[in-house]
Amino acid sequence: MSIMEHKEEARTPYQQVVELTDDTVDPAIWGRNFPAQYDGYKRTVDQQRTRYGGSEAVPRTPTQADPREVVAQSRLKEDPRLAVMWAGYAFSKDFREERGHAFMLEDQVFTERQKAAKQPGTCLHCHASVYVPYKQAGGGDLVKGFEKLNQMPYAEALKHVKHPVSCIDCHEPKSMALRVTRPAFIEGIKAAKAAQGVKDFDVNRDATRQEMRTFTCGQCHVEYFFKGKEKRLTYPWDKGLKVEQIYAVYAENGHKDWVHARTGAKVLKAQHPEFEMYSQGVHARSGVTCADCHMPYKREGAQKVSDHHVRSPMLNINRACQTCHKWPEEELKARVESLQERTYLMRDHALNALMDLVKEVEQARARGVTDAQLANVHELQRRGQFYVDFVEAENSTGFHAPEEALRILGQSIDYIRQAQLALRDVTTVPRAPK
Amino acid sequence: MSIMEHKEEARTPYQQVVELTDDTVDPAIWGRNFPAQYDGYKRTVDQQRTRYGGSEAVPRTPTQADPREVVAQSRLKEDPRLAVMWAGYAFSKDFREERGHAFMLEDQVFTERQKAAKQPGTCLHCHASVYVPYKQAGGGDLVKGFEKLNQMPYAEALKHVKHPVSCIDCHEPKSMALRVTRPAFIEGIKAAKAAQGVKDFDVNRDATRQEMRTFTCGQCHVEYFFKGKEKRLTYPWDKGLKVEQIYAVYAENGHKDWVHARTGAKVLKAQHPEFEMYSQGVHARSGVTCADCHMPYKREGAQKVSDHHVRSPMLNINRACQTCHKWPEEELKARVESLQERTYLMRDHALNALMDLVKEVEQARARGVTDAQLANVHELQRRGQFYVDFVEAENSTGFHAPEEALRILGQSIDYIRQAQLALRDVTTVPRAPK
Amino acid sequence: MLSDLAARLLIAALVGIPAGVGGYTFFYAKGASYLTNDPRACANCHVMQDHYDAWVKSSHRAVATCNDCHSPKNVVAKYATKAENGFWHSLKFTTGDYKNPIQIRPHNKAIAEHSCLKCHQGIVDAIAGPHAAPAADHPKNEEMSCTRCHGGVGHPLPGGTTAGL
Ligand code: HEC
Ligand code: HEC
Ligand code: HEC
Ligand code: HEC
Ligand code: HEC
Ligand code: HEC
Ligand code: HEC
Ligand code: HEC
Ligand code: HEC
Ligand code: HEC
Ligand code: HEC
Ligand code: HEC
Ligand code: HEC
Ligand code: HEC
Ligand SMILES: [Ca+2]
Ligand SMILES: [Ca+2]
Repeated sequence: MSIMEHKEEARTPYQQVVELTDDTVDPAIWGRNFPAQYDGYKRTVDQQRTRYGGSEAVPRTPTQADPREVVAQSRLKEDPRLAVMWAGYAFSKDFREERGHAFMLEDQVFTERQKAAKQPGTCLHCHASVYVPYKQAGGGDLVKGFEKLNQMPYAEALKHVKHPVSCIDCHEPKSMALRVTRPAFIEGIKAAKAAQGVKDFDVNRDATRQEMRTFTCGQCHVEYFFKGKEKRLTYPWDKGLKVEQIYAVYAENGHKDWVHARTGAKVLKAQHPEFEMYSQGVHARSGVTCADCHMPYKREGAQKVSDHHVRSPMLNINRACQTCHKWPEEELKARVESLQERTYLMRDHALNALMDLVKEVEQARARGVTDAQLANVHELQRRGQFYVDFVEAENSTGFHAPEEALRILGQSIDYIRQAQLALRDVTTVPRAPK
Repeated sequence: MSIMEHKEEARTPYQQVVELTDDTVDPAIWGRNFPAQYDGYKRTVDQQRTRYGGSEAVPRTPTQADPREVVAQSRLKEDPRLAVMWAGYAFSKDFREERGHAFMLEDQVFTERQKAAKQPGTCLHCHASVYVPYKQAGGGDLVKGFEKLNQMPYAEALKHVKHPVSCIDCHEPKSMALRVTRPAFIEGIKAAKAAQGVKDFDVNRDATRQEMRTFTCGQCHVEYFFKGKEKRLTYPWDKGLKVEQIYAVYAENGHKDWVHARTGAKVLKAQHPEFEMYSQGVHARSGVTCADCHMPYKREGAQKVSDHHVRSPMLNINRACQTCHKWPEEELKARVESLQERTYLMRDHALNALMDLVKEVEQARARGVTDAQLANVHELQRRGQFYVDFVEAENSTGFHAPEEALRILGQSIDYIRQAQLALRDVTTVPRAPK
Repeated sequence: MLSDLAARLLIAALVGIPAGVGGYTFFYAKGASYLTNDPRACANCHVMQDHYDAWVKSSHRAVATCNDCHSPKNVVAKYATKAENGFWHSLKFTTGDYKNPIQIRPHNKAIAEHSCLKCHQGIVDAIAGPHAAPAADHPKNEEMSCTRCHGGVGHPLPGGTTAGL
């Protein structure tokens, strides 16, 4: 390609081939105006493993019920302790390593967890391009549509969607500006900001472009629960984003995800709190955003574009890290892995403690110890288990906030071991958690 | 000062006023050739507190036995749990916040710990300018002199020294090049390098200048013990610098510092492992040295000199940090403190667990439980207590290696709580430590 | 109230007259070198030496001098800035009253940021806009900072650290 053409390109960053409206869901259409970004977007089908992330392509023979020919590896097989932690809950039936965005819809549809329990339409909020479907179902009102689909059974709501997350979920079609389209995040971040004293925060009005490079991801990569019989998707951020603040919300509203099959404790499931964990780390403090590492700029001819092949930065260290850190790739990889190893080691200590506790409580109940007598034990398990699951569910194996992850695991160990002590002398009053 | 002089200076770095020999101990004499460095050196008498470091000047009425008019605050008063951890050991009588180098000799001479127990001449290795005294006592042989003074009672050895650490302890008088003068470090680092596969490491021959900017400090800011009846000062690095590797050395040689007065466990005292902890952190990994942060360059006219006012970088953030981190001072301070707060919080969890254990074991022994039955409990206390003390004794409150400090504290909590469990069912076999 | 530019022009005029310590220094220390584009001229002051040494090792050594990044394109503003910096730096150099390591003032940081576009406009068109245009729907669509990721291009920092925001 000649210099002249470079200059040509340079002057007009892109050709308006088709007109995009606020109802254009199909990414292929957007792709005609933005081929570079669309190409990257499509590559999220790639599967490659890193030491602790990425994902492994595991072939399977398709069935009537589940036509997928390839899935990601089972985390339950990799670590059987997880099934013990989740005993009695759908997650103990099927839990896999997450993979690229291209799979989000099918993986949700076909997970065994769908059979293990009736799921609501709410699930789709984070697994499909719901912006237009919500608007339509709500007669133009996004939030109304959100509430409507939440209350449908999953199978029925499913009929309303066609695509995984798509361009329109993150971009305003005229200016291509970033935007947040997810009601649960709009409400959640408003509550979180309020907790910091920022009144009436409207993310699409008040967030800086820099913040939007993180918030677009925070729409889904967060801890959540279904509120009330309306199954309203809710992010538990009224008191803040830290694990103890989130736990305090559940303590107040008495929410439980299930009753542990072997201990009888009313326990909670933590889910992908990437945004919450990242927020406690030095990168967030330094204004580094999700997109900086997961969608780094890449050269396309005379232009720089955001790499829409969203994936593990460990597969793209040169662009994801080396502009800011002038260390050799091998060294950066080693730094990440040494942080992850520490997290993994402490996760091991916490899960082992939990295995001890579950076994002992099960035996105690067999001996006839009553749930009333186990009140302290149950509360300590509920907290300690939520803490370790919070780090386990966070998908960077500690990298997003290494010190925070280790702090949480250290406390988890303390609470779980204290639960074992409380089991031995039902009289001891456990130390007030910090 | 006018520009004319600036240019003047630039040409002549310093005047040779007096000739310095390898026997010139008095820093005042060196100071005539290097006034800027000497001025800084003298300023180590300053006492100022930071959130977790520095030191507070506490006035006291001098006595015959202890003429000091000002000391640093008592850490035992600040946190009474320390006296419980060290019950039966000299440290439970007197333990103060450390202060500037100018005080190292008098603080060692007058600490109550001297009365609480007979101390050997070995102590002086790190509290006085011993390079020339060692040479003289050894008839020219540094190591012979070292061995001689080690075996003297403290009071007798004291007669051989006059100054706190001085220029000659770190500098070769002709070239002013850095050098290591401490036998225990020369032997210790050799063992540590051997553990990494580096054979026959001679620090003064093989270390890079960059390494020397750390090793000169590592001569003293390290964990140590007195070996055999020769009281030879030894750094337990045969297996490496990590806490578990150091503990393994003590496990092998069966070393104990004292028997815990309330539990009967044969326990260990960890002491200022700054060098060991720092070595596990991201700064060490990035080639940042002790001197970079604690002796940053400062402009004296046209010259750049190393600030010999060795102190907390939190009192000197601009020079200590902003060369590399362009963040505002307030922000850098906040980053350090948030890392230290986490360390302090987990230290709290670990010490609380230890308080529970000590109380319980004491009661059990009162009930007649034998030391034989307590074997598991004692071993878990020995390890768990050494781990928490390792972080407590490390003087950066975790900053030198935040993730490592939290990892160690998390394991400490696990071991101490398991000791409580082992106490309840003396049959349980504790999990093999990782 | 004087506009920013007018104020700097005024100082520019001031330093023209060799009077007062600032002016004296300005000439003695080849403060006039502010008006040249030779990086060695900047290094006339030892306090600039570190940056000069780092620049010599930088990716821009062959392509951009100090002034390419530290003075605005507009000619009047360019000399105004140079004179103003020359004045302040001379004064502070003489009095020794400045932070060390030196910290860039917001005004000069902005100049450095904009200077990137003098040479790199083309390559960043796509990422800077269309949506980064002030008129864009997103009212808080601030300009993007280059130094956030490329802070070291002119003179890399020690330790491989990033320049920061
Ligand atoms: C400073 C760089 C950086 C930032 C900022 C960052 N991440 Fe990551 N992220 C990483 C690294 C490194 C990993 C570990 C990847 C691995 O183990 O292969 C990771 C892992 C992940 C994973 C799991 C990926 C996998 O391969 O399994 C997800 C999901 C994720 N991050 C989402 C986010 C979100 C959402 C944000 C913002 C709230 C964010 N990240 C911010 C660097 C970053
Ligand atoms: C609409 C919801 C949604 C949004 C918005 C979203 N993600 Fe995801 N993300 C998912 C889901 C669901 C998966 C898992 C898909 C699967 O496993 O089938 C996923 C997976 C990932 C992975 C794992 C890829 C791998 O190979 O393991 C990364 C990394 C990631 N997302 C980062 C991001 C970043 C960065 C952003 C913002 C730029 C973002 N996500 C925005 C829902 C979302
Ligand atoms: C708040 C957003 C959100 C909601 C609501 C949500 N998910 Fe996800 N889901 C994600 C993200 C982000 C990932 C990728 C990260 C991970 O797997 O931890 C994911 C991954 C998955 C995966 C692939 C990995 C695995 O767990 O096997 C499945 C299957 C899945 N979700 C099913 C569901 C189901 C079923 C529901 C409803 C009960 C649901 N999701 C609700 C955000 C969400
Ligand atoms: C999960 C969120 C997400 C999705 C889905 C997404 N983008 Fe983006 N996109 C981003 C982010 C983040 C940026 C960076 C914007 C910024 O820095 O202001 C971006 C930037 C862009 C830009 C500006 C130029 C550039 O590359 O930085 C274009 C054009 C674009 N995206 C097109 C698309 C198209 C076309 C699709 C669908 C095929 C799409 N995007 C899907 C998050 C997304
Ligand atoms: C936009 C700039 C930017 C990007 C991109 C970035 N970092 Fe960083 N990183 C920073 C800053 C700023 C710090 C804080 C320390 C400092 O001020 O230099 C930091 C700190 C770190 C640390 C030290 C934190 C610790 O806990 O030890 C590691 C390790 C690190 N980054 C690795 C990475 C890796 C790996 C990637 C890519 C996946 C990455 N960074 C991407 C700017 C960035
Ligand atoms: C990256 C900067 C950095 C490096 C490198 C570093 N330190 Fe520190 N050091 C600190 C900070 C910050 C503190 C905390 C000071 C405070 O809390 O006031 C500290 C605290 C200390 C303290 C306690 C000081 C006090 O005020 O009580 C000692 C002693 C110490 N360091 C010695 C060392 C030694 C020895 C090395 C090398 C083996 C080293 N440091 C390497 C930054 C550093
Ligand atoms: C000869 C032994 C020795 C050497 C060598 C040594 N130190 Fe120290 N250092 C000490 C002693 C002893 C103290 C405590 C003095 C006291 O409390 O009376 C101390 C105190 C300190 C403190 C605490 C100051 C305060 O205000 O709390 C810092 C910081 C420190 N040293 C850093 C260093 C650095 C950096 C180096 C190397 C450049 C170094 N030390 C070399 C023995 C040494
Ligand atoms: C391996 C070097 C080394 C040896 C040997 C050593 N010290 Fe220290 N000492 C230090 C350092 C470094 C500090 C400052 C850091 C700290 O206080 O943790 C210090 C601090 C002190 C302090 C001031 C703080 C406090 O603990 O109250 C006293 C007193 C002290 N030492 C006494 C002694 C005595 C008595 C001995 C011999 C039994 C001894 N030291 C042996 C290195 C050493
Ligand atoms: C605890 C160790 C220690 C002591 C004691 C010490 N210095 Fe230094 N000194 C250093 C270090 C570290 C450097 C940096 C050397 C380098 O970077 O190669 C240094 C550098 C110097 C330099 C080279 C120029 C400069 O400032 O970087 C001179 C001259 C100097 N010291 C003089 C003295 C004098 C005079 C004394 C006594 C009053 C003294 N030093 C005491 C550790 C020490
Ligand atoms: C000679 C260079 C240098 C000096 C001096 C220095 N640092 Fe750093 N710092 C680094 C490097 C390199 C990293 C690793 C991340 C990166 O590559 O940017 C880092 C990382 C950090 C981090 C992130 C680590 C984490 O665990 O979150 C903090 C915080 C930090 N430094 C604070 C400080 C403070 C405070 C000082 C002064 C007391 C200081 N640094 C002095 C080079 C330096
Ligand atoms: C007369 C001596 C001298 C000369 C010649 C000089 N500087 Fe400086 N410069 C200084 C001093 C002194 C400071 C610190 C002033 C402060 O911190 O406010 C400084 C600070 C700076 C700053 C950051 C502080 C600010 O004002 O934002 C920049 C950028 C800078 N100089 C660039 C240059 C460039 C480019 C040149 C050559 C065209 C140059 N300097 C020539 C003495 C000089
Ligand atoms: C006087 C013209 C000029 C100015 C001003 C300039 N650059 Fe450059 N820059 C170049 C040229 C020419 C190259 C080498 C050819 C290329 O890669 O475009 C280059 C290369 C680069 C590179 C690729 C090499 C590397 O270091 O990674 C980056 C990134 C860059 N410039 C960023 C910047 C930033 C950021 C600024 C402003 C702070 C800036 N440039 C100012 C001319 C300039
Ligand atoms: C979020 C981080 C980030 C920001 C902000 C950023 N860049 Fe970059 N830049 C990158 C990355 C990553 C690359 C490497 C792309 C590649 O290697 O394909 C790059 C590459 C470049 C290059 C070299 C392209 C080549 O290979 O020759 C230039 C020039 C450049 N950027 C200029 C700029 C300018 C000017 C700005 C501000 C308008 C800017 N950048 C803002 C991350 C960033
Ligand atoms: C390619 C662009 C570029 C070139 C060439 C360049 N600088 Fe800079 N300079 C910058 C940027 C960008 C900053 C702001 C750094 C920051 O704060 O992130 C800066 C900051 C500075 C500062 C303020 C202190 C600091 O480090 O922030 C000084 C002084 C300075 N430059 C001097 C010089 C001198 C002298 C030269 C020539 C020898 C030079 N610069 C060449 C881009 C450049
Ligand atoms: Ca994955
Ligand atoms: Ca101190």
